[in-house]
Amino acid sequence: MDLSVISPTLLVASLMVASTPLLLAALGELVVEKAGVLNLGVEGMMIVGAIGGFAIAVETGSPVAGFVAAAVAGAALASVFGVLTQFLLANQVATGLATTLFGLGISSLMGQSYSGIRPPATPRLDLGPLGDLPFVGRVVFGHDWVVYFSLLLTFAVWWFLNRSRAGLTLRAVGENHAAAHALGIKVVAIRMAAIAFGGACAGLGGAYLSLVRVPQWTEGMTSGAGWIALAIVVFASWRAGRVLLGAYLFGGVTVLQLNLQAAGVALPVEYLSMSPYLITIAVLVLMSARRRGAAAAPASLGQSFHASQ
Amino acid sequence: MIALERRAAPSRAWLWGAPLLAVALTMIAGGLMFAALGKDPVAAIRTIFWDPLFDPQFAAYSRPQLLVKAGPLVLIATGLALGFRAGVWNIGAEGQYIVGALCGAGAGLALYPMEAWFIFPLMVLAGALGGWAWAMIPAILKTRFNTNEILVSLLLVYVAESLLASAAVGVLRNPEGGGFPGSRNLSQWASSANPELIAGTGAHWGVVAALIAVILAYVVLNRHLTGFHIKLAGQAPRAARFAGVNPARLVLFCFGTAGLLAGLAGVFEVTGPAGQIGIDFNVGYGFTAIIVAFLGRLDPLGILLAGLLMALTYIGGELASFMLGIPVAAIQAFQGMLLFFLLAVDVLTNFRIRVGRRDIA
Amino acid sequence: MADILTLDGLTKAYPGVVANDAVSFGIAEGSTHALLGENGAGKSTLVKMIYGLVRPDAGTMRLAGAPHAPHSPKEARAAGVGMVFQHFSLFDALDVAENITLGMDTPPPRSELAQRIREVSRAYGLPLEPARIVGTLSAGERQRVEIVRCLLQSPRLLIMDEPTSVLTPQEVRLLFDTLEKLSDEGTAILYISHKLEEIRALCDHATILRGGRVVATCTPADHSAAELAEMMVGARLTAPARIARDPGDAVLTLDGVALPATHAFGTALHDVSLTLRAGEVMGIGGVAGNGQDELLAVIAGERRAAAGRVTLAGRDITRDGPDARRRAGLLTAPEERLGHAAAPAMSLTENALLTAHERKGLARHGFIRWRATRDFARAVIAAFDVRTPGPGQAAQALSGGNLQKFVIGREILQAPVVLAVNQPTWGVDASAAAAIRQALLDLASDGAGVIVISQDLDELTEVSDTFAALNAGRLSAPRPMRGLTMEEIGLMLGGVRGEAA
Amino acid sequence: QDDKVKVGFVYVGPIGDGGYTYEHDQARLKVEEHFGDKVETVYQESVPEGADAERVMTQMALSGADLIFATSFGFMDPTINTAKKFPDVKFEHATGYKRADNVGTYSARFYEGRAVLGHIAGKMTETNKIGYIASYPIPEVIRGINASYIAAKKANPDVEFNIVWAFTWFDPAKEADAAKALIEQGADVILQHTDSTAPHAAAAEAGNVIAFGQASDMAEYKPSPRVSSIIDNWAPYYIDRVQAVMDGTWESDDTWDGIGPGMVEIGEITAVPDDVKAEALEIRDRIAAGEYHPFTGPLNRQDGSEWLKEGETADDATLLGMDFYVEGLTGDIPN
Ligand SMILES: Nc1ncnc2c1ncn2[C@@H]1O[C@H](COP(=O)(O)OP(=O)(O)OP(=O)(O)O)[C@@H](O)[C@H]1O
Ligand SMILES: Nc1ncnc2c1ncn2[C@@H]1O[C@H](COP(=O)(O)OP(=O)(O)OP(=O)(O)O)[C@@H](O)[C@H]1O
Ligand SMILES: [Mg+2]
Ligand SMILES: [Mg+2]
Repeated sequence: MDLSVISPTLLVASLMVASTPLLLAALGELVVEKAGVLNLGVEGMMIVGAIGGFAIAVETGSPVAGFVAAAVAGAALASVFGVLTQFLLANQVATGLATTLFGLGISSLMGQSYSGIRPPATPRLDLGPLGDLPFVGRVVFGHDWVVYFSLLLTFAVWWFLNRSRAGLTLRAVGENHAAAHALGIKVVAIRMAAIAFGGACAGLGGAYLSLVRVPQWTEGMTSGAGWIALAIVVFASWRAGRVLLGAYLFGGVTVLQLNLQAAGVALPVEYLSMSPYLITIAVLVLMSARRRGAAAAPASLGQSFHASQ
Repeated sequence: MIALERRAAPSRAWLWGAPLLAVALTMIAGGLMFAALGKDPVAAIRTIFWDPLFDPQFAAYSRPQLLVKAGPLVLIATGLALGFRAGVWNIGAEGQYIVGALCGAGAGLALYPMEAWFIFPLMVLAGALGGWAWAMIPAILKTRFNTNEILVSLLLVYVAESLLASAAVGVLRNPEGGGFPGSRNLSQWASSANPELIAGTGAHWGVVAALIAVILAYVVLNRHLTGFHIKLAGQAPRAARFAGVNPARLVLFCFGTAGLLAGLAGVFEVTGPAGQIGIDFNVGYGFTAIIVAFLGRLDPLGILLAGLLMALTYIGGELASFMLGIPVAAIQAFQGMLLFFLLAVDVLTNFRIRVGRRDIA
Repeated sequence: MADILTLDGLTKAYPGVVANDAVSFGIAEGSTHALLGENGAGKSTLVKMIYGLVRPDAGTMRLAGAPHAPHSPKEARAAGVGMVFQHFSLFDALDVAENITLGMDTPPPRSELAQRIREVSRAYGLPLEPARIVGTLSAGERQRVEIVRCLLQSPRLLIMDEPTSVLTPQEVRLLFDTLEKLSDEGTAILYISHKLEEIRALCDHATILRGGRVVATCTPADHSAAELAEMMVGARLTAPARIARDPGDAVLTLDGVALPATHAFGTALHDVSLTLRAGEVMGIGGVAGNGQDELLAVIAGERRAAAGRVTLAGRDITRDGPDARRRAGLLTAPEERLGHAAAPAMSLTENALLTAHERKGLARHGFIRWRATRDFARAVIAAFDVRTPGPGQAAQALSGGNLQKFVIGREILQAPVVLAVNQPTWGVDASAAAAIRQALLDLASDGAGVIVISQDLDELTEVSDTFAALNAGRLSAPRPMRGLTMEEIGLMLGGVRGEAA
Repeated sequence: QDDKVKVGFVYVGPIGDGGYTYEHDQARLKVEEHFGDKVETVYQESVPEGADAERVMTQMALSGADLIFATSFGFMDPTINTAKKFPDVKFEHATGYKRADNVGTYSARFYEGRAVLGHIAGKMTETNKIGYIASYPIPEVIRGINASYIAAKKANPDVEFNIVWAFTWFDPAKEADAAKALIEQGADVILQHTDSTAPHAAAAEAGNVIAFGQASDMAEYKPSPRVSSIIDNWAPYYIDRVQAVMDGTWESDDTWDGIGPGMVEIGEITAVPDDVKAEALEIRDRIAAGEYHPFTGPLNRQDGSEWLKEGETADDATLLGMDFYVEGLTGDIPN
């Protein structure tokens, strides 16, 4: 075993790539949950984004078009969830799970003619001499645009939720929809918008998997990433900065354990492969034990709203 | 303008009518999808909903299989429903199911090749305890450290899957299996087998346990103070505390019960229909059971019906898939549609649809 | 003076009930107009229509001469209507400034807003700290948030739906000063309250609703509170009466009870001691947020005392939970009806079971006897004149007064040894309040010990034998109510404790 | 009802997986093509192992199938159970070891192909580090690691294998991460025993790294980074067995075929020097002709104990149950 073969630079660089789909999907879900809606369909929306993005990227030859299509596809499926839960007041947990099931099915149906194809490449951004700097060059300036976009989105979501009037309104809806309604805030409209945004982000996350990280289309290729994204939102106590932390922690441990294996570290493989989950739980326990009783979940999370007129 | 108006009391007629309407709508929408795929929609719908129940070629076999498939779903969903009613979110039943199967199989295989009557009961006990113990992890973390139970129970599913894979190629690997992964076949060892109890019914001990669980849960929820307290805690947590309910104990109880039932489902599955521990022993019953629980409106009897309906779509879907060459993906999408419609029309039970302005009363 | 708002034939029906039936009246500019009526008379519905939250089925409104048919609160606000809600429309997790911004249509930037909040709140004597999280505020402070939110918009018509039901006398006085100031500045006020003395002191005109119809209009100052109440109810009301009785043995004692605060802004109880005798009604006064909820919780057994002893009829029950205490005869009714004393979505039968299964034997070996439970619920409904179609009705479908009668009745019919209630009549109309007070007095006459925790001093003087004040989690020594002057009570509430006060 | 022979296929994955199940389904299509309307084929994809597999096979048998191919190891007991219920239906189970009168088994000697790839890998590596993405520690996978290591070592005595156990057959994201980890640690050749093309993409992105197709040709990464592949070609065997059923000559047996009978194919070798290509093809042809066995002594086990003497070749029983590394490989096999 030789740990010196693990290069911290490359490790950090690849954890950023590994975490990006999780980060994108989790940011979307964060906004949805902040509006008081629990959408467990992230996995389904991600995979619909993965195939939607892949198909359009292949057809048009443009990865950017692919990402746009992925966002649209994710948002479209999310809107089905939204109509069911916001207008027809269906239970959010069950509808979310049904969304996942439907998404998995419809994506493999759509993707039948796309297996075994190479998508157009999403190149690294050429940032000139910046990319040649030691360490930071590779870590900070050596990525494709989606990685930067996801970081930018983290900041944008943080800014939106904490600094903008619209974000305040959205949080108000998530905290107390009855009071928000009494003030004349359009609860359902805001929730629908949040749900669509969440779907779009999940779709982008899925497309990042099928267009950059893997890149190929195969059925069921998200293999649980949507669930991890959901877990990260909870882990982050519904805060944008922490979502970044959670996604990078999870992605980091995942990448690290593979690196340790590759370096031949004498730890049993099965423990290494559970480590991302166990470490996430352990960190969460430490965090919640330190700040007891700080219930950060939006107060109306998961509840249906019906304004009686 | 179309608006929803809450009914004074849930409509009895729609309680039954809504699922039927949903099935009808699914048949139309699903039929359109099948037609778009170039398949005969009528044949597809008939194969999914009718053939497993009434086709002379398949029914005798498929009908009992409904119970085999629905058994674990109903067993797990019943346990989950108690928690969901109390506002306790266990979404890690899949992990509890796996660990139950592992513990049950492990307890039995430790005694291999002894033949004794007590081995099977011992395995059942071990499985139930295993599922219970696995569920206690999120429950205790929640009550001690206020850790979010959704997150922990979900992540523990992945940990359980890792344990399963390593047990299948490690401690539980069949020493006579030529190094291949997977345990001995428990359904072929008399002391551990969980066979069909009455030939041709599909009913094994897991199905019996599911029916008992449904009845017990029904009694607990409708006739016992425990069930009343569960509902109370879910609807009005402060009122529950006022009524003397200890929230921590309730979390432990709900997780414990759900874990125990999921563990039982695991052990009955591994000793019966599945037969052995394999790398991919789990097939998602723990997650599907969440859907079943909500489709059944968190009511034990509803769960029984929802479980059977789910099982029908699985079995009928398989038939449709290989008889008519419909891709599995289309079947999955069809199931998703059915769920969507079931959830959508549910609104009619509690609301009236009003078109235009209301007349002045 | 011209009317700022005229209502003409406003009608609103809900399934099974006509909440407002052809309501017509006008509110003069700069006047303070009272809207009176029993629980469920249709007051809230009416003002929600003015505020654009509910659309009328028929009828028209004119605001300052122009047609007023708001489709949303936003439109209503733009037209110059402000509203303070009966059940606060606040967001606990957000801070004061954020809560206020949300009710404004064109809010200034945050720093400017914070400045204006400080200015306005100081100008009207309603001090507020913009950065405080609303969840940590007392009821009075929360109301200030609502009011300041309206004031910042400079409304022409300010609607207040039961603003004082949760306020302390000091806070009420403050509020009145504010309203008078506003009135002087020309703002019209539509004021809903069940506290008739307030109405008499404050309002120029009153419209009285009964069953959704206007049954009378009057000038409140010209009528006594009793007359007003009779107009609302349509029948004569009698003041609570009690048969005097000598206090018996001690039934409940608290001895040096302490309870830590649950959260950073909660109130801790310190060294609380009291002795309650059989047949005694002990009134505990105090400003909201001084430990009332905590005191009731520690008596109910919902929370265990961290120090000290609680004894019931000589038995130590310090470590007993709510169920064990109920079995022993100690019953309670908390302040919050919906969600604490009763589960909103559950039927009255289920809500009867909530506290009564121990003493009424409604469960055997944990198995519920539904028939007996239903019978008990019916008995409560009948004995306390709870107006509801039947025990199958959900608690949330009852009006506040009726639910309160049900909650108190549920406890009284269990023949308690001791009954402790918190704010038994808030938000409850005059006739229901009188009925509840009478029931408490009757219970004491039958030999039970009763503790009434209330912020309403009139209520306490009416029912109590002894009086103690709760201040910052400390309880003054109880003194006989009779002979206590308002000044002495004021001093006790202010925290000067003991006989020497 | 009609005289068509009905053949059922039970797949563990989706036919669109581009690898293992895809190749089985390609073979099914070749069966249809070969026999035309004398056969009818049906298939069921994504069948979980265990109870569901048994139900699918039973329903296929009930629907009149004459021959059923169960294409995953995990279908072993369900196949045997179903076969008992339908003595007149023939079953063929891939990669298993339980047989019955109406159950035969078949498998492919993938290790022969892996030896060929191992040679190319050994020749092509410049860093002398070869990364290996393994799925589960089962004999099939361990055999593949050993076969390719032996060949690589022979071609280049300095090679080193870094093995990552993914504990999955198919998880593109994880495979991509594993490949990246290996590449970042200096591997310039990636061998894989998992099914997706994610490692190829990682290799393509890194540049100067080669990889091989697994289970199918993965031609979309031709000519580089994919420089060759092992392909499962089940068609000849399936056609043969269907013919036997038609002729009434079907008998239960155990088939373990390699390059020779064409069950294992080496995909086109691209983007390597001509001499390397020639050597690889020669090894392939010698294996096919039975002149060379990838496990030929002298060979020691990892712990240094002797396994095969000079010139001795491994017996099938040891290969089938292989649970040890050969000398030179580092690390432990997880269990
Ligand atoms: N959203 C609604 N749906 C159905 N019925 C309603 C609704 N809102 C009010 N009602 C009914 O309309 C009637 C009038 O209610 P309203 O709230 O206006 O009374 P109120 O005079 O404000 O009573 P309180 O003094 O208790 O506040 C009641 O019978 C009530 O049950
Ligand atoms: N769907 C309903 N059916 C029957 N009664 C209802 C229903 N919804 C509300 N109520 C009752 O109507 C009354 C008014 O309720 P609602 O919450 O609409 O207004 P409110 O309590 O007067 O609030 P506010 O003072 O904020 O306007 C309450 O007594 C409530 O219990
Ligand atoms: Mg009201
Ligand atoms: Mg009201």
